Amino acid sequence: MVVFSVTTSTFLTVDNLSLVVQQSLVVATLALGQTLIVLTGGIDLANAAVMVLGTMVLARLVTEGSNSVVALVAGFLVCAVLGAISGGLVTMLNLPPFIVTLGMLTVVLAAGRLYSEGSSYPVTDNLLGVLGEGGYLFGQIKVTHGMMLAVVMFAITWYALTRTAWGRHVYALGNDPEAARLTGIHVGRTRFSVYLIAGVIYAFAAWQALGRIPNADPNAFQTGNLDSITAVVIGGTSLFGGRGSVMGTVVGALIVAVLRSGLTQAGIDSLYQDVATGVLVIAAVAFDQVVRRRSR
Amino acid sequence: MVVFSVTTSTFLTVDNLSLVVQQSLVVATLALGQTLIVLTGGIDLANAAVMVLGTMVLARLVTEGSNSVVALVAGFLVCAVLGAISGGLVTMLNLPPFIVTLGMLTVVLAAGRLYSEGSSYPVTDNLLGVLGEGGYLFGQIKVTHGMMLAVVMFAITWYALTRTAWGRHVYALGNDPEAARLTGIHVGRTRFSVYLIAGVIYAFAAWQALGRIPNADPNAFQTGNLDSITAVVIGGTSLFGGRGSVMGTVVGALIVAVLRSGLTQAGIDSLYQDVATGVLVIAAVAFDQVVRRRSR
Amino acid sequence: MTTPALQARGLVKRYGRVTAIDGADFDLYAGEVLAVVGDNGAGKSSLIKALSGALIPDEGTILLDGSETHFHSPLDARHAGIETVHQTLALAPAMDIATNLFLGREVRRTGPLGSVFRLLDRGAMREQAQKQLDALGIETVQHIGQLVETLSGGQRQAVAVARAAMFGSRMVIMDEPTAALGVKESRQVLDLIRRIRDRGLPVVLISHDMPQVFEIADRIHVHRLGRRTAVVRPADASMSQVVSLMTGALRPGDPDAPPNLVDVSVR
Amino acid sequence: MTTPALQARGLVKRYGRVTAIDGADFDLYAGEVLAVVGDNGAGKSSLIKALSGALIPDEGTILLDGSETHFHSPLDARHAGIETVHQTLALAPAMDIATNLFLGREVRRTGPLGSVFRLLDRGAMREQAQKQLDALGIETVQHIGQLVETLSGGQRQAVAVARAAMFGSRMVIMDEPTAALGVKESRQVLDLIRRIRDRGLPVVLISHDMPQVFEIADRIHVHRLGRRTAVVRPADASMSQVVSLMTGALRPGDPDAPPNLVDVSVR
Amino acid sequence: ACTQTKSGSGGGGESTGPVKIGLVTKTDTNPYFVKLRESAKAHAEKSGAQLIAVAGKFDGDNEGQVAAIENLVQQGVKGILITPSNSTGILGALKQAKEKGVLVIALDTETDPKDAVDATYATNNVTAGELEGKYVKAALGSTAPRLLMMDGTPGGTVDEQRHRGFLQGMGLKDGDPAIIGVAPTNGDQNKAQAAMENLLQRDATVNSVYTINEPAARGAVAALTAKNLAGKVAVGSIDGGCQGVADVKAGKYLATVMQFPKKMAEQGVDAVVAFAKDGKKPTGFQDTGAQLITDKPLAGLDSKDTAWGSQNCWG
Ligand SMILES: Nc1ncnc2c1ncn2[C@@H]1O[C@H](COP(=O)(O)OP(=O)(O)OP(=O)(O)O)[C@@H](O)[C@H]1O
Ligand SMILES: Nc1ncnc2c1ncn2[C@@H]1O[C@H](COP(=O)(O)OP(=O)(O)OP(=O)(O)O)[C@@H](O)[C@H]1O
Ligand SMILES: [Mg+2]
Ligand SMILES: [Mg+2]
Repeated sequence: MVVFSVTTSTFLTVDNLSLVVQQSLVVATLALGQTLIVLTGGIDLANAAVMVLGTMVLARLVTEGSNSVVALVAGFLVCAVLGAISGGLVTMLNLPPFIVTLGMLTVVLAAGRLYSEGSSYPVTDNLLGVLGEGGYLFGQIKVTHGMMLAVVMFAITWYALTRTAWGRHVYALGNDPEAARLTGIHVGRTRFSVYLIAGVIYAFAAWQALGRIPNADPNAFQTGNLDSITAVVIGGTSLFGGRGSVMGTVVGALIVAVLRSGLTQAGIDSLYQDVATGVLVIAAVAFDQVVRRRSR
Repeated sequence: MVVFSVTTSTFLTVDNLSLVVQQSLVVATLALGQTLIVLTGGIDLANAAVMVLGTMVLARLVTEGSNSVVALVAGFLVCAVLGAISGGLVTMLNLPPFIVTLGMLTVVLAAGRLYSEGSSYPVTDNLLGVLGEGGYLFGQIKVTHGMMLAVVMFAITWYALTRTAWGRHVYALGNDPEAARLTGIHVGRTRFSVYLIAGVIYAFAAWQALGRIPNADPNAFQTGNLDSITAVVIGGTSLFGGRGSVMGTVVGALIVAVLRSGLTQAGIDSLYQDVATGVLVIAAVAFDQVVRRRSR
Repeated sequence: MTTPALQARGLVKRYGRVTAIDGADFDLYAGEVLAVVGDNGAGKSSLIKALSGALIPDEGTILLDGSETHFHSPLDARHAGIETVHQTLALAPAMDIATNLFLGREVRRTGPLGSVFRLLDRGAMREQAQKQLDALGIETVQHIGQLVETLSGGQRQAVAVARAAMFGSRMVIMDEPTAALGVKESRQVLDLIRRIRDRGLPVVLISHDMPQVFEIADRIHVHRLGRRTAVVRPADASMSQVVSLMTGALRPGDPDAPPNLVDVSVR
Repeated sequence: MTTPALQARGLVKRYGRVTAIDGADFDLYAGEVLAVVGDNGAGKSSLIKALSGALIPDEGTILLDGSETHFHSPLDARHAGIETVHQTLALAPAMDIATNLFLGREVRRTGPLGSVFRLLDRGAMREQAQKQLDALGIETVQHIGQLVETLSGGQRQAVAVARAAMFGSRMVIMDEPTAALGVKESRQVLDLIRRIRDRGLPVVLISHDMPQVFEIADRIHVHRLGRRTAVVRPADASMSQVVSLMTGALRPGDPDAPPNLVDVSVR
Repeated sequence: ACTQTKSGSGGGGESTGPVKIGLVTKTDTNPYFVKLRESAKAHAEKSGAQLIAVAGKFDGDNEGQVAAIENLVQQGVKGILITPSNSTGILGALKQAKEKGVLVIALDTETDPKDAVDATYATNNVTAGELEGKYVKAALGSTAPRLLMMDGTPGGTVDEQRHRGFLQGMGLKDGDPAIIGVAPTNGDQNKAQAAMENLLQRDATVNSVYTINEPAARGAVAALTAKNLAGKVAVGSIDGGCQGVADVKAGKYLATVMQFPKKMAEQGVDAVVAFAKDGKKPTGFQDTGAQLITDKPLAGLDSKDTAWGSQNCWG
């Protein structure tokens, strides 16, 4: 960060920070759902595809004349049902989440493209675009409704994970599924609920995405799944489950966005940016590791 | 499989089976290296990128007039060094393999594009293309040198994993790293060796890739990492490490190739193919799960 | 004879070539401490896993207060009031002591905070956890917020025992609860078992510690090769007789065997 | 006095707020069985982890046959001939018994098959594994190819003990090796310890089983609150005295305390 | 055995059932290829042929395209229409297909060498880029350009050709100080918007923007709008999708260059059907044309207005 603020004088402006947050919102929201699933020891490769299908449903329904509230409800339903399908397959058939969500990824992606009939759907609806709107704080910092929503969502999820029994069960599940089963936790029900809730969160991500880009494109966010996993892992959540936090994910998502944005603004060519991003991501996690080891 | 052989009369011909094997060779070879890493509880997101850089090095050196043996040596060196870097970061700094190989993915991909200078490199060299060549067995079945090499590589890896001390240490490492450390296994050395060997295997994959498509393209195999992980997981290897086998990976790689090929030959459009592939992959693993549960 | 609180007949569990339970019977009467003894690998843990829903037997029936029951999961058994200390302890390593004690039975705040917002009462849980550990004489836990994975073997076991003691409402099953405990702590667990019995709950105690078994058990169930061979009263038998029964050196029908409380002639 | 085979002075290990080893000393002499006793959480396991390279102490020195040593990993200690049974057993769950016994010390075929092709002699390892288990009286293992995760608690512990017994070349450290073992199996382990001592190797035995300790130990190291409080001879002390020393009810200097073999006045 | 029968069946009309035509696009994802596929499908149906559409998984998936060709040949198609991911990537498979008597036609993108296929129906992408460049240059008039470039995928053939053509049209060279920023967008609106936002953050003196396609243009314009630069910057694009034409009509950007995928698809299908009937093979490069679409025509540049555009747009 220090480097960026030195090399580019604009980087530390509040204006710019607001921009970085806006750029990271969709991936951060995806990563929020991903965090839940990773905490249970799972992984979700389909999250971005589900979200994109969500945007398609929203946009197409509105384009075809539906009321935007109806469209919103439909979008949330679709995402929730897809989450429930993943959750059901993982829970009932006891399949590895990697396989289930990989299958879902392929299917949902194709479904989105079939549903789109080859075009993308621009939306001008007020409700669907509302998350991209917002006002200025202190006359300078642009705060969108999407940002506020994201803060609320992260806060609620943090609360649910750390302050309710459900959250403890999620962690226990990822920690040691057999121990969780033996202690009499509803293992299946809890795991299923996580996939379902993640589906709903992806619907919010879809809404956020339309706020940022009022155009539903079946080809958008193709790296959204990896990006969200990256944010989760950089945030210190273990892919083996049971260890990590939502706050880590926020930091992880911001780190990636700041890197990208900072490097572009520093005028570095995109390929060199990639090199730098790769190195900096590793460095960030290594630094974190060293700090944590020292603090023990 | 049964479905395919009924709907398309050509599908069960030996000629066609040979084709499917050829189509799966590169991903299978990538998956071989991936299996080693997954067995230690790691994951390699950079394998396809490393391989692609390998093809670039081979092709560009030959195009610029190097002797093809020299180019081959250079290609192997590059892949091995990249494997060693990943291994070193994972081992020495104790970083999560997901992050390390994600960083490597970004860096290596960019490096490949920079090195390519925006073009792709067709190769006509005999040695570099040799793995795509081959003869006919019984006058019908096309057997390429690449197939033979793959059989040998899988056999050697199988042998090393199941019949040598090193292999046992790899499994022990993935099973319970702390137990492995306490029993006095060279945890770091073994883990490092796995990444190094995987790097060398990716060099073979690069050679295979040039045998199949004599053209080094920095944009090729963008889904090679996920494809190889898919083959590994379908093959029954656990992403948590310590459980699985190389033979499973062979089966996993073939299943995916057979699906793709069978669906195309059945005249199904690719979007519907995606839907079918997704469903069939889940079904294949679910079926496997049920069979295994019954046999216990 | 009264109806047993918990009864099992002809339980069988096979794992491929291995038979863990080979037609085992089991009776537990109200208000008693039943010790289950047997060699390593005799199938004691497998038996109590079947009784606590952790394992679904291939054959056989389980009767709770005389009526047939099927436990499909540990949760079913827990709902029936059966609380178990598993040999593997069943603790979540990356969670702290209080969390583990209350896992699956978390205490919520009173009032709307608890009922509407589902807010946990972390303070209360922590406090009770500390009290429970103190009652077991585990005074060396330096910090109640320590993660279970950082506890010593004995401390960990104490957490598992404390949990079962806290929540058992119908019966408590303990699989080698004192194996990792120190002298003083083992004493406390024995006292605890007595207190549970005095509350009227029957206790099943698996143990390899013969003096302990003879001190506390009302009856001793001897397990061998996957099934019950004999049930004896500590007053009727000597430790060496029981050990001989466990190892097969002595058979229940033998002239110098202690009086057997169950009929094993069927098999 | 002769030089101790293994000696430690002023070891300290802190984990954040928790102090696991708090200035512990340790002496082990050639050819003796040294019992280490102490309450749960006293720091016994942490101490022997430091002595076996599993943990690097923050402070203090370790001396092997009088010369200072630094173990950077368990491997270093193993190379020095120190073999350890950890309380956590350190077994790979998804691997079979023979594999676990020989983990890190696999036997290769003789001839070029072994030296060039590095082929393991799986038959030989299996055979020896079976022999070792039989020697420990673990006869209930129904299938030598069983994965460790499917073994009973006692069977698992037997595997860990068998491994240490097989490979110890300088000294053997056992952290509660009989905790999960049956009566007969525990006997066998005590015999085994005697046999190891008779081979001239010193043995460190951590145990909560006082009769066992008094039966086999040449000296008893009493650990309390992270450090050594006393070392007594079984002949000089009663069990209850040792227990009192462990719990702090009795202090080494007290008039009714048994004679202490080490000077603790420094602290 | 099947190998022999198949190589014999190429030229003649002895086969039964409808003529099978394979279509291999770069991806399923790009609406452009979707349109291509749909047009081909519709036209094949009209001509009594069966079209099997397969695609690579991503732009650059040579392996996927090769496998697709092999599987289509195995299926017994008469001809294959392909939009090669890479102009040199799939030559081997094309050669094998030709050897087995299958007619091979490149659509949209040329192969290198060109005679690796029997014929090519494509937009000349350099020309298309040049048209965009010329228009932007003309729109700037005498003002010195301050150019931001929203590229496609690094290393892609089409992407590279359009980029080159644009600079030719502008009379600039890569590395010219007038180019104040370049970013890859993969033709993705989201990426384009983020890239433009970040570039503007650094330097807002821009007065002209190159975009690889219309989604990229939309992303760029959104970022410009947020900075109150919309309308002050000359933005050009390429594609001719209906949404793109509508954008031009709405004044979001000045002009777009239309391609004609429908034409390519239909001509390709016709060629295969003709080949199946009488064995006649088409040859050479057939330019399917590129048309500048704008409502602000500038002198010296042939252009059509958006009314014409919305009648001829492709999706
Ligand atoms: N999942 C399993 N797969 C295969 N065998 C198993 C499995 N679980 C238990 N066994 C076998 O069943 C037998 C009984 O095991 P169990 O754990 O019930 O013994 P136990 O009496 O509790 O022994 P211990 O006193 O050592 O705890 C053992 O031989 C064990 O190896
Ligand atoms: N990694 C760790 N982090 C924090 N505290 C630890 C850690 N390891 C051990 N401790 C603490 O250090 C103390 C000593 O633990 P240790 O395992 O050495 O005890 P012990 O004497 O072996 O006990 P037991 O008889 O129960 O096995 C305990 O209070 C324990 O909670
Ligand atoms: Mg047991
Ligand atoms: Mg201990």
